[in-house]
Amino acid sequence: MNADEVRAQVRAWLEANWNPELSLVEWRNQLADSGWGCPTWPSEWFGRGLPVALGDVVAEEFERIGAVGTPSGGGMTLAAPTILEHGSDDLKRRLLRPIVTGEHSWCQLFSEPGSGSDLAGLTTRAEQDGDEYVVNGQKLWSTSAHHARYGMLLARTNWDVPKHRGISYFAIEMHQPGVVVRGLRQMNGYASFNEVFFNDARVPAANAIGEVGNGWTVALATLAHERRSFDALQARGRSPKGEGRAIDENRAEIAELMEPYKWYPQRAGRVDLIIERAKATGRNQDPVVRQAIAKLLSLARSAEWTGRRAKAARVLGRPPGPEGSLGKLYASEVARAAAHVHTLISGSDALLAGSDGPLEGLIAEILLSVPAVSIAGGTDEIQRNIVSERVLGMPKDPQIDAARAFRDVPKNLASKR
Amino acid sequence: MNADEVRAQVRAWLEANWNPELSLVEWRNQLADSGWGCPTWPSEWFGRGLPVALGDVVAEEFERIGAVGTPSGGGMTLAAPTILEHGSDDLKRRLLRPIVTGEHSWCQLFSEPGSGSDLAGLTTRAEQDGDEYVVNGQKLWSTSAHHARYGMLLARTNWDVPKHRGISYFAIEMHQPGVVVRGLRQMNGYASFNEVFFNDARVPAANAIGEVGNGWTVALATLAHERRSFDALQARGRSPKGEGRAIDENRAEIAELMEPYKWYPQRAGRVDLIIERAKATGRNQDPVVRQAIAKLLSLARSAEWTGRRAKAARVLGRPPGPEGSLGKLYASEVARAAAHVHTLISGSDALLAGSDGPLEGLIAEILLSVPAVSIAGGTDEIQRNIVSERVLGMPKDPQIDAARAFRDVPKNLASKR
Amino acid sequence: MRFSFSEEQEELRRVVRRFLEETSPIGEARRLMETPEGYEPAVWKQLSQELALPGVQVPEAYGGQGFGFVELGVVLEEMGRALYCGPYFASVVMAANAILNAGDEAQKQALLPGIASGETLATFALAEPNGRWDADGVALEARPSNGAWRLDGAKSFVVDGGSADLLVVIARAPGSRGTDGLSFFSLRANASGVTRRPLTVVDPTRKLASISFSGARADLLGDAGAGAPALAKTLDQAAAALASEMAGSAQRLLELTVDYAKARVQFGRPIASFQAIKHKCADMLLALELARSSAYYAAEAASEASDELAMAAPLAKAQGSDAFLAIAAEAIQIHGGLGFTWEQDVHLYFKRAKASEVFLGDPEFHRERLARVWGL
Amino acid sequence: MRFSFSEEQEELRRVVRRFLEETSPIGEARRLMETPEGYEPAVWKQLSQELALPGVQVPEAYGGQGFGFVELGVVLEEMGRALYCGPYFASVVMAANAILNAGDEAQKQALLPGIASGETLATFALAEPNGRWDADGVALEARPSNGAWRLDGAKSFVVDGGSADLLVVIARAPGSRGTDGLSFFSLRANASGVTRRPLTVVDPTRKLASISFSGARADLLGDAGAGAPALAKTLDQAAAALASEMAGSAQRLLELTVDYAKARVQFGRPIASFQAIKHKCADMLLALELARSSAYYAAEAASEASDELAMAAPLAKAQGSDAFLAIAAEAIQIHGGLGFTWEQDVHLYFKRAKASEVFLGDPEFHRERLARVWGL
Repeated sequence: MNADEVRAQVRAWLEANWNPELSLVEWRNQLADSGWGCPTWPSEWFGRGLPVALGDVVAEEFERIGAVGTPSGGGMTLAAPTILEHGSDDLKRRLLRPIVTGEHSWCQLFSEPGSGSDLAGLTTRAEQDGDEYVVNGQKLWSTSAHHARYGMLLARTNWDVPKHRGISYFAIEMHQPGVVVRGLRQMNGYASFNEVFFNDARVPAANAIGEVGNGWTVALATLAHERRSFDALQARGRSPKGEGRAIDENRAEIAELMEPYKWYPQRAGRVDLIIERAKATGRNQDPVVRQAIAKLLSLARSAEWTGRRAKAARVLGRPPGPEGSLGKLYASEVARAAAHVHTLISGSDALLAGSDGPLEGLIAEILLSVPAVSIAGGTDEIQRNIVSERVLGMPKDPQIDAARAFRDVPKNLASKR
Repeated sequence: MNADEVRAQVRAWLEANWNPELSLVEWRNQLADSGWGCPTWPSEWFGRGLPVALGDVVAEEFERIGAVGTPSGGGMTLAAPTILEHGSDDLKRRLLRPIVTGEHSWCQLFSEPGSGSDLAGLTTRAEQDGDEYVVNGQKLWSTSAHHARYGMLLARTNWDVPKHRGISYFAIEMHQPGVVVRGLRQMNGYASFNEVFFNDARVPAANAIGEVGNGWTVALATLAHERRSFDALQARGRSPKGEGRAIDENRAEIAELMEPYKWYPQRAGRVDLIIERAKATGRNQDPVVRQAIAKLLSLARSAEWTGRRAKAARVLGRPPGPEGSLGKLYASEVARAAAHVHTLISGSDALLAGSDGPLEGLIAEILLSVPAVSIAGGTDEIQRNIVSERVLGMPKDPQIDAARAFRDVPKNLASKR
Repeated sequence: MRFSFSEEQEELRRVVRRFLEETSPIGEARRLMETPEGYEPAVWKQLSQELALPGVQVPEAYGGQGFGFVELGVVLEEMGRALYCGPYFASVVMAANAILNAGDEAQKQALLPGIASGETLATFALAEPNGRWDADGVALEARPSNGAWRLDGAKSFVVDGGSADLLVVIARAPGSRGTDGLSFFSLRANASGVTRRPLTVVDPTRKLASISFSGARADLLGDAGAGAPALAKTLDQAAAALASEMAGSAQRLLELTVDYAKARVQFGRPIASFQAIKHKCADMLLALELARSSAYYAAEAASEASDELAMAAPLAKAQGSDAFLAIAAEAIQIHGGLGFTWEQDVHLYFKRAKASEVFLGDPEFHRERLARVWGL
Repeated sequence: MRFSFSEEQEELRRVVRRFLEETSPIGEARRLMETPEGYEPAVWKQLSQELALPGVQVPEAYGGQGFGFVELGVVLEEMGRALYCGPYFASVVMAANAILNAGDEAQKQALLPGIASGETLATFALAEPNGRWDADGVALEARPSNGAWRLDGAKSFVVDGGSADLLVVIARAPGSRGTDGLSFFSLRANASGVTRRPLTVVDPTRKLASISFSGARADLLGDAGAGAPALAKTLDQAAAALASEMAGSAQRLLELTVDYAKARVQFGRPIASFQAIKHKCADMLLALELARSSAYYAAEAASEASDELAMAAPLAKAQGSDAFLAIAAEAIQIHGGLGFTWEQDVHLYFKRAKASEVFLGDPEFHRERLARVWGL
């Protein structure tokens, strides 16, 4: 089937079925039944088995007509693809439809206070008890745990094998007495993340995604999807214009989803504001400031161009050059430099926040948010390891824990059991 | 005996004996016999067993009267103290007097092409043959090998023990067919160092300083003296004013000794020239240049003050704070920053060298010499390891070679045997 | 310059550190930063009456201890270390020195004992909404009116301006410019014509206020129009004092970070054993020791009232705030995700570092002052 | 902008790389840098006749290949990689473009074919002993004298000025200032009234000369007094080309360094396994890729003769030379003591980096130009 045929079909279907007055769930059930909601999924599971390229064609038609699509967020971008790849048919039957309809939102339960850079060193434990597992431990940095119905849980089920081999991956019900979710406040005042505490929480053995003990492989699949999904999230964080119940409900859904990301642009340093700020304050007259701005913008532009080179190579189907792996490190460099220049421009006003601060406190929010860029999603140090090993082919540090039974590997006091 | 008594005695002796018309060797033999040349050495070995403080008193009197003292250079500062601490009486008898008289100059034969930061990884071998050892291998960075009569040689005598335990320390005759010395040119055009090649060179077993196999301990003693001796070298690199054979010969001796150090001030970045250069070129009018200069001089001043704090603590007999270990890293930072500012000031003239270049090529010499600061005498990376481990008490990297027989430790291809 | 502390000074350090560890643990800073006044009167009273810290550097003739800026620096270094929240910097560092530099004998007699005893909370209002910290930035106008003076205009970025009883301000004669026509004045904070407004700040452990004056009645300090030298001197003394405070905070941050790195295990080893972390910490130490050295040098220069102060103070301020901020940023980085959370203490120091970067003038401003001192 | 090279461009790169690896290994640079002319005529001839590289970007109408600046950038990137020593930059990048920008049709017809064929070695003399690279720096005076012009004054920092046959120079009308009164001229290097002196340089792989003119007879290129735009354009094109050359050198340096670190064993492991070395190399790669991206962008902008060039060229020059120098310094550092020796090749690149930092104007100069482009 080619692009035009697909376009014609979906257009016809949408013209026949799209009805903004339906409830969001009613409409999405139609998407699930028709397979037009997630056309790249297999046809036996709410999809139509289309290649990604044709999936984009379908998305274009939804956009053109202004029809609501499937939900954004971790359910669709992380959980569903992971379940489709590694989950049992039973799990697919039980879990996929409510993801497509948006009735169930999901959260990721990977990181822990004691295992950040070393994710595979996690110590949350799941012990078998009949046909259930009993979960104890603590997770961290879970963005949407506070409104999630299910969690993608990594827990250790075997302590007598090396760390990567004793981990299992479960789909766990969040609404149960053994699970407590607490918002975690950041230094910039926002609370975009949650801590999740497991106290004898229970999950059916049947909810293991992939084999018990093989959770690390499944987790890598989720992480691969996560790397791809952030742009997507931004892109899909828009609801169609227009009126109607489905659209209103979709707006509310998206608003709730995007809430934690409000400060992300500030975290990146808001280079876009630099020139206007310099002119507005008159600091553009100072040669020292001019140099700093020229340096910052040169960095930001070149970093952007480096990204464009990577994209262009992908489009041409060429082997990805080094450019790809560097984006995250450039983002840190740009954000840090931008915070410095914003301070240079603001002078004493950099002391002020809230309504007293420059741009109604936006500058202050930048200054207190940039430290997150070089940490979140993999610290700069880990990124440099990755770049030097994968791009430059330099050898790893001696690994002292990879081969030992996890039980015998030194751990953080906090996470000792 | 107190300072005044010492002062009176040495003064009387000098007034009675100092005679500029003697040959340098004649005079220094008197120093050796009297013990006034190295008053802090034991009285049975050309000294008078005085404490260091009183030794300074003696030096003051030599300076006051303008009498020539013992030679500068590695013989007195490194070889002699090492021999006194670890050498046999036979070695002391044979080797010390010609060091005191200056008839024998010495060089250090520690570093190798294959073992720089990892000095203990040296692969020059010494194999016993009757009452001699046969030496094969190559040494590097030996400053005065081209005019030295003896070398302080570190060689491996046992390959079946861990690296630190198989090393021996020899006093080797440089004037023999098996030893070839070749000057080594640097990127700044100077040739201050030598390569030394050993091709079945021979050294008597009796010339081992300390026990065979215990050379690393002896080497550490030499290195400790080296750390102390550089200021001393600078200080003693002056001959007394006045006329006379001994003084003239001393001047020639010092000139030869100091020759390789000509470019060291440029290596350090010549911060002293910055302000006058900025004014002479008019670049001091540029706010960007003013900022760069203020930053550089602030760094240089504070680094100097940090050194003064360390000295002050020593003088007060207080435990040395962290300040002491940092000087070398500051020197690198200052030199790098100075090279940048010199370039900023010189503009296009930074393209020019020799008589066409600014300050008759001095600026070019700075630009091409500063890269040495962060390498020579221990790279910045090694220094940071030392600071973090010794000052901040952070743990070492996993040591993979320390416990294995050196034979089985991976080595540089060049140095494989 | 001595480049070392006397035994008495080390003892003072021990006493102040112990006192602050007992009375002002970091939890106190967390509590007080949420309050409008931002300090604990009971602790202030104890610190004043038992340790007599507000008078440490005020001459005995004016009810102080008569120590020098080195002792003041020691106190501030410890306050920076503890992130102590209180009106010390405003009242003792800024106001007391402004009065000592600008006031005549009678005025010092009248105003300083209260500050030295800690009963009077004073502050010095220098900067204005234009955010400058030099003579050119002063726009507040002072007009003589039968025997006293009337102030019209606005000050801003006034440290603890909200809780102060006594205000020292610098203003200029109408129509004057630059360093001409500058005079110091003092008035009660609650005088009529004075309106104070607390400012929302990046660093809630140091309160700032804006103060507007509409015909407020004030007393002239010293001679009219002769205020410029006292302004420069007071700014240098405050900058030197801030340098000591920043060095204390930075030192504490490095300790917290190294301890964390030693305790934190990843990949089966303490992260303190990874070269990347080790070298970062070594660089933090390098920056810290430079900051300490320049702060100590500036304190000695201030104590000896030597000309060196005009060089040492801007040097110490610019380098000290750069070092403090760099150290704070690395401290967060090494603490990882936890370092970005509200629960961890690191961000409290980071905010202080960010604020100290521009408080009393940013590094560029002070480096330009340095360039002038060095005859560039 | 395409942000990628076409297959033909990649093929050109392969051809040039192979040619330079065969004809100009680094040993050649070592040999030629000791010679006064600094290049190997045989290789130049081959490069001209077999590969036709001098004409790569000269329009076919003037005897060239008619490719664009992207192809020129590819050639220069490879020449930078090999540290090729030859008059390419002088003749093809600087002189040919100066003539294309300033000359009229007849002059292009007359002068370009020789350059494109490699038979004429030309150069463009812009800077003077004052070391500036902008209109204000031009002091050389040109006076009309029956039909031709006479030049009086001096140029300096002229690339391959010693070996060039044809000189393109920019001069000004007596009494004119700034961008007024600037004109381009051409004359034979051996014309009477022209004195050339080779300069002793930091980077002996790129020869520079000073040239003095005393009443030397020259031909006007294009219109008298209208030279300013062509000057700016020629400088931008040269800066863009230099950016490509620097990127090629920096790339090679990173390769040399990573290979060395993998082979060099200390403490029983390759130093490439130490995090300090790994992170340095990662940072070198980060800097390199920025330099490549901006160089490529500038080359595309030059090819499309788009207004973007006025932004892209100074950006690429300033960032590229900063990156090149930083990478060269780290390359020496990672090579350790050996990196400081004459035998190691790293210092040859370091010297090229140091020279490229200020050649065509230092980073501060180009960033200030950028600030103006961005309307600051």
